[in-house]
Amino acid sequence: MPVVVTVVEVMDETPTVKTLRFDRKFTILPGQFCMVWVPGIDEVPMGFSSPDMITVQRVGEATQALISLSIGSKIGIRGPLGNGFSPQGRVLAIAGGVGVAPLYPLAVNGSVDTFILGARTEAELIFADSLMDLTDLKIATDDGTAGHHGFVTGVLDEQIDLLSYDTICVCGPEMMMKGILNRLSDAGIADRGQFSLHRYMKCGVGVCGSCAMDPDGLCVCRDGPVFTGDQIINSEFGSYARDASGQRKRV
Amino acid sequence: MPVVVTVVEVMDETPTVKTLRFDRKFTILPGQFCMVWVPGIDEVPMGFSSPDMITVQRVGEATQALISLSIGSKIGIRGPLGNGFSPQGRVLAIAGGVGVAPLYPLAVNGSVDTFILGARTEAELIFADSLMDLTDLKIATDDGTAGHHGFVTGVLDEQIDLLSYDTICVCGPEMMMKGILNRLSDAGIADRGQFSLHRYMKCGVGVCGSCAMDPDGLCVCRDGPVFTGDQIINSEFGSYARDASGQRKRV
Amino acid sequence: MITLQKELVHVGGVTLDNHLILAAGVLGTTGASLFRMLRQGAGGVVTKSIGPNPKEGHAGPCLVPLERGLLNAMGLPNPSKNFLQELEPLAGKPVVVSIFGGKPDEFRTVASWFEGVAAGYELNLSCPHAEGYGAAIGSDPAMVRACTEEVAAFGMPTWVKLTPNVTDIGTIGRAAEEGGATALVAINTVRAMRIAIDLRRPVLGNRFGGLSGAMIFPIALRCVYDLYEACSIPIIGCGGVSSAADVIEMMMAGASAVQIGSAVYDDSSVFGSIADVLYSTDGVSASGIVGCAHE
Amino acid sequence: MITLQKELVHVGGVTLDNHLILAAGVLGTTGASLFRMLRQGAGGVVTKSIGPNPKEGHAGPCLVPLERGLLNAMGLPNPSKNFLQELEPLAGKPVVVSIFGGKPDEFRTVASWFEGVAAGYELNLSCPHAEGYGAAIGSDPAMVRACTEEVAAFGMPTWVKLTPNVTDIGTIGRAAEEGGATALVAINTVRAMRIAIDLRRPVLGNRFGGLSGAMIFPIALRCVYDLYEACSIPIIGCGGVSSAADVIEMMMAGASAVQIGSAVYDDSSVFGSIADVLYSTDGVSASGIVGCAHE
Ligand SMILES: Cc1cc2nc3c(=O)[nH]c(=O)nc-3n(C[C@H](O)[C@H](O)[C@H](O)COP(=O)(O)OP(=O)(O)OC[C@H]3O[C@@H](n4cnc5c(N)ncnc54)[C@H](O)[C@@H]3O)c2cc1C
Ligand SMILES: Cc1cc2nc3c(=O)[nH]c(=O)nc-3n(C[C@H](O)[C@H](O)[C@H](O)COP(=O)(O)OP(=O)(O)OC[C@H]3O[C@@H](n4cnc5c(N)ncnc54)[C@H](O)[C@@H]3O)c2cc1C
Ligand SMILES: Cc1cc2nc3c(=O)[nH]c(=O)nc-3n(C[C@H](O)[C@H](O)[C@H](O)COP(=O)(O)O)c2cc1C
Ligand SMILES: Cc1cc2nc3c(=O)[nH]c(=O)nc-3n(C[C@H](O)[C@H](O)[C@H](O)COP(=O)(O)O)c2cc1C
Ligand code: FES
Ligand code: FES
Repeated sequence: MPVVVTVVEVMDETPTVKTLRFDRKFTILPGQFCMVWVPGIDEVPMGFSSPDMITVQRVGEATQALISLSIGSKIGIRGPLGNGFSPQGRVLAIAGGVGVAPLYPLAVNGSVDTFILGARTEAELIFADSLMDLTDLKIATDDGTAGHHGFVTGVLDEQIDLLSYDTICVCGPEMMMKGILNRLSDAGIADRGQFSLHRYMKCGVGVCGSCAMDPDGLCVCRDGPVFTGDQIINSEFGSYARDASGQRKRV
Repeated sequence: MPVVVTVVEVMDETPTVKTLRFDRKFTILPGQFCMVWVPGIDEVPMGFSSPDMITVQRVGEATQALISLSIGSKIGIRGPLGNGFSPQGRVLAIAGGVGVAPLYPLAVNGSVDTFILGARTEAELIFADSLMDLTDLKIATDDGTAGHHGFVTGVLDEQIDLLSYDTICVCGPEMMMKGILNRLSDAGIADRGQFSLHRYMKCGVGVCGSCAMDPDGLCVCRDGPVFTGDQIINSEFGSYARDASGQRKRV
Repeated sequence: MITLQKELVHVGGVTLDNHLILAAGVLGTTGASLFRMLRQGAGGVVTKSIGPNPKEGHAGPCLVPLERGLLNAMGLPNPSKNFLQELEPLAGKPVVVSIFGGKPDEFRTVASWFEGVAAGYELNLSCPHAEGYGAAIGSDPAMVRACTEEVAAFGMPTWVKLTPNVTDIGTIGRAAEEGGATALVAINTVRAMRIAIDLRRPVLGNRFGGLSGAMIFPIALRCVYDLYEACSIPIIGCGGVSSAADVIEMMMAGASAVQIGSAVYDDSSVFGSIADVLYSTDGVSASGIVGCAHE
Repeated sequence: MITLQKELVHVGGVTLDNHLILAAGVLGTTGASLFRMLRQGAGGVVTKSIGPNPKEGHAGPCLVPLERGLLNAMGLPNPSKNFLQELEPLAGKPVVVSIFGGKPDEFRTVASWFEGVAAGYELNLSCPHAEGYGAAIGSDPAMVRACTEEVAAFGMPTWVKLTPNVTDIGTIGRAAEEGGATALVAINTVRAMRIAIDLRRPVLGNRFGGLSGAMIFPIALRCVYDLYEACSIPIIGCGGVSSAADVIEMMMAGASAVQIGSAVYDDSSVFGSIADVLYSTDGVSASGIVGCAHE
C-alpha cells in the first residue's frame, strides 16, 4: 500500500517546477524513484530529489495538481523503486532541466566531482546554488543567459576531458541523453555512462510491462531506471517509446 | 499444511497399542502433541512419544487404521501443538495406559525422578523396560500381574511422599487423573500437578472451540493440553466433556 | 492513525459494547469460550451456527493453517437444541445466535428455541462447504428472502450473513433486506481448497472448504463496499480483520461494526489487542467514517 | 517432491516448450518482454489482452503490491491492432493472443487480425474491473458461448479464460466448451479492493480491482478442481502459482499446464527458477498426475 505523506514545504524552483518536501524520509539510493499518487487524479513516477523530496515539473494534469498542492496536503508514495546510480571513481553528472532531480542526491552525498547543469534559460536552472557548493559546477543555457550558450553537450565537447571520468551519470530529455551516449560510444566508453531513463509507467514494479524497452524487454521501472550506455546503445532508446496504450511514438 | 511423513518402523507395545516411527524428527517439548491425518479417514490428536514417534491405542476407526499401517505408509502430521510439560525440581510422573506416551520423552530427557506406570495387566505396560533404566519406576496393574495390585493411586498412597516432589506430571484416563488431582488438592499442592488432558479436537490450534472447557473457556489444544491442577480443579474436568457435535457427556 | 470513541454500538437492533464482534464458528461452541471472548474485549459474540439436528461435522482434517489464512471445512458441527444450556451463563450479554438450516421452516424452528434468549439472530446463508446448507441456499435470492422472512417474523434483530461466492452480492443483500433483515454480515469464507501433493489428495476431509483470515481481507472489503451501495441496512464487515487499521478500513468501506474470527489464531487475545489501538479518548465517532470512502 | 519429465506440451491445440506459461497482462505489452520471458524459461506466453480499439487504461494507482499478492485495475490498456508489429519478432513462437471485447463480433474482429500470426487465442471473459468487458460478460453463460463460437470459427486453438467471481464456475466452463473452446484457463483475478485510510478513499484509481498472487492460490485450485469435474476439455491452471510444488498441486487438481503472472513480482526470472526444480530426468510424465487428486 502507498505510504500517505503530508506536504510540509513547497519550494518554487522555476515558473513551472516546484519541490515538495514531505513529513517522512525514505531510505533511498540516489537515482531511485517513487510512484506519486495524486488522489483523484493519477499516480506518476518521480525521482527522489532527496529522501523526503520530489521536484516536479508541470507538464499535464497530475504534475499541475502536484505543483498546486499546499502545505498540509496529502499524497501517496510507493517506493523507493528501481536501482539507482552506482557511481565509481571520478564522477561526472549531466542534467537537463528537471532531470537534475535524481542526480541531486548524488551530489549531496558527495559522489559527484563535476556537474553539468543545463536549462533553457537562467531562471530555469534548478539547484544551481547548492550544486555550486557541492561540485565543480558548469552551466549551460539554451539562450545563453547563464554559463555556456547552448546545450550541455557543448560544455562536454569544449570543457570536459571525458576519459578522465570513471562514471558519467545523466538525466534529462531523451535526445540530450542520446547525444551524450553517442559521444561516450565514440570515445569507446559507453559502459561508463549511467542514464536515468523515462518510459510510461503504470505499475512501477516490473509486472505490467508498460515500460519495457526493445529489443531486450528490460523494464525501466525495475531493471532501471538507470542503465549503462552499453545496455541501451542498441535499443529503442533515442528513437521511440510507447504511450499509455502501448502504441509506439517517436521520442 | 500437514507434513507428510513415511512410517519407517512399527513396534508392537501391547495387543492394542503400537508405536509408529516416521522418517522425520520434529522439534518437540515433552507433552506436545500433533494432529495425525490418516488419509481418507480422519485427523486425530496424538501425543509425541518421541520426536519421531507416536504411540497409538486402538479405540475406533482412525486408531484402528493407524495401528494397521505398514512400513512405507504415509500419514500427515500437523504439529507440534500445545504447550507441553514444564517440569521443575524433583519430578514425579504418573501414567495410566497409553497416557505414558507424552510422558515418555520427559523421562528420556532425564527430567523424571520417579515414574508410576499403570495398566490393566502386565502385557499392557508400555515402555516399562526403558523407563526402568531412566527412572525410579513403580508399576501398578489392575489385576496384580505386575507391581502393585490396583491403581496407580494405590502406589501414590502407599509408597510416595507427595510433598517431596516439586512437579507431578500426569496423563491417563480422566478418572485416574481426577483421583490424583484430589490427592494433590488435599495435600494443598494442586499447583504442582501438571495434567495432560483430552478433549475432542478438530482444529488443534485454538480456533474452532471444540476442546474448550468450562467454566473459563480454556482450549485444551492451545492453552493445554497440559494444565496445572489449580487451573482445572474447579472445572468440568472429571465430570463431563463434549463430543464431536458439542454435546455434553459424562466422563 | 485515526481512532474511535469508545461507545455503545447499535447495529441492526443489537447493542454491543464496542465495534468488535466474535465471528460465528470461532470459539463459539461453548458458552464458556464465548464468555472468554467477551471478557477479553469483544463487544459482542456470535455463536457457532446451530441447526435443526445435532451434527458431528466432517471428518478431519477440518482446518489447515496457511500463510496469512485458514482453510476450513468443519461441516457445521453443533449440538442443536442442547446449545441452549451453553447460553445460560450468558443471559443479558450481547450474544447473537447463528442459525443454519436447509429450508425456511428449519430456520424458523431453530430460531424459536432461542427466542428471548439471544440478543439477536444471524442467518448463516453462506457456509461454502455444507451440502444443502449455507451458500447452497445463500446464492438463491428467493431462498434468501424466504429464510429471512421466517426468522424476521420473531421480531428480534435478524442479521443475515452472506457468501462472497456469488456473481453479484448486491442482489443477495437486497433479497435479505426485502425479507426483513436488520443488518447484513459480509462475508463468510471464500470457496477454496488445497491438495497434499505427497498424498495426491485434497487436504480437507471434505475436499473443499472455505478460506478465511488476512488473505481474504481485500475480497471482504470489496463485498462490504458493494453492499453499501446496493442496500440501505447496516453492514457488519467480516473477513480477515486482524488489526485496528483493518477495522477502520472496513468502516470506511461501509461497515458499522466488524466481526473477527481467524485472527484469534495468531493472537488469542486479539479483541483486547485491537481495542487498545482502536479506541482513544480523542477518537472520532464511528458514524463520522462509516462509508466515507464512497464520497 | 515429485518431478516432471521435460517434454513438449500440447494443450488445447497449442504446443508449448514446457508446462509454464506467462499469464495475460503480465509483461505482455511488448513483443520484447514476451520474448524475454520465453528466453527465461517460459514454455509459452499469453499477450496482454487486445481489444477492438486502443485503450489507455484506468488512471493510477493501477497496481498495488500487498503481502503475498497484487491488487490491480489496469483497465485493459492496449494498442489494439497496432499490437501486430510487436509480434513480428516472435513468429513461430508459442504466443497466444489474449482478446477482449464487449460483444461477440468484437471478439471476432480482433481475432481476425491475428489469424495465422498467433499460436492460438485466449478469450478474456474474466477481467473483473473493466465496465462492459471481461467478467461483465464472462458471468453470463449465453454470452460466453456466443463469444467463444465467434472465435472458435477461425479453426485455431481457442482458450477461454474464466472468472472466479461467479456462483458456479462449472456452468461457465461448460458454456465455453459448448461454444468450441479447446481449453479453459482458470482463473483471472478475484474481485477485491483496498482503501487508503489516511486518504479515506479506495487506493486504486478505478476503486475496484482484481487480486492475484499467492493469496488466491487456494481459490484458483478449487476452481480448477471444479472445472475438471464439470468439463472434459483441458484446463490451464492460473492464480498464485509461484513454486514447482504449486505447479504439481495445480496439476493434481486437474490442470494440464499452468500460467504464472504475479510471481514475476518477487522473482523476475521465476520461470527458470521453477523449471529448475520442476523438471528432472527421472521425472514422471505430467499425464500421470493430472487430476489424480480426484481419485
Ligand atoms: C523514472 C521516472 C522518473 C521521473 N522523475 C521525474 C521528476 O523527478 N520530476 C518530474 O517533474 N518528472 C519526472 N518524471 C516524468 C513524470 O513522470 C511525468 O512528467 C508525469 O508523469 C506527467 O504526468 P501528467 O499527468 O502531469 O502529464 P500527462 O498529461 O498525463 O502526460 C504528459 C506526458 O508525461 C509523460 N507521462 C505521463 N504519465 C506518465 C507515467 N505514468 N509514466 C511516465 N511518463 C508519464 C508522458 O510522456 C506524457 O506524454 C519521471 C518519469 C520517470 C519515468
Ligand atoms: C491431546 C491428546 C493427545 C492424545 N494422545 C494420544 C496418544 O498419544 N495415543 C493414543 O492412542 N491416543 C491419544 N489420544 C486419544 C486419541 O486422540 C483418540 O483415541 C482418537 O482420536 C480416537 O479416534 P478413533 O477414530 O480411533 O475413534 P472414534 O471411534 O472416532 O472415537 C472413539 C473415542 O475417541 C475419542 N476421539 C475421537 N476422535 C477424537 C478427536 N478428534 N479428538 C479427541 N478425541 C477423539 C473420543 O473420546 C471418542 O469417543 C490423545 C487425545 C488428545 C486430545
Ligand atoms: C473454523 C471456522 C469455523 C467457522 N464456522 C462458521 C459457522 O459455523 N457459521 C458461520 O456463519 N461462519 C463460520 N465461519 C466463518 C467465519 O464466521 C467468518 O465469516 C470467516 O472466517 C471470515 O472471517 P475471518 O477472516 O475473520 O475468520 C467459520 C470460520 C472458521 C475459520
Ligand atoms: C498487472 C496485471 C495485468 C493483468 N492483465 C490481464 C489481461 O490483460 N488479461 C487477462 O486475461 N488477465 C490479466 N491479468 C490476470 C492474470 O493473467 C492472471 O489471471 C491473474 O493475475 C492470476 O494469476 P497470478 O496470480 O499468477 O498473477 C492481469 C494480472 C495482473 C496482475
Ligand atoms: S511500469 Fe509496469 S513493468 Fe514497468
Ligand atoms: S480443537 Fe479447535 S479449539 Fe481446540
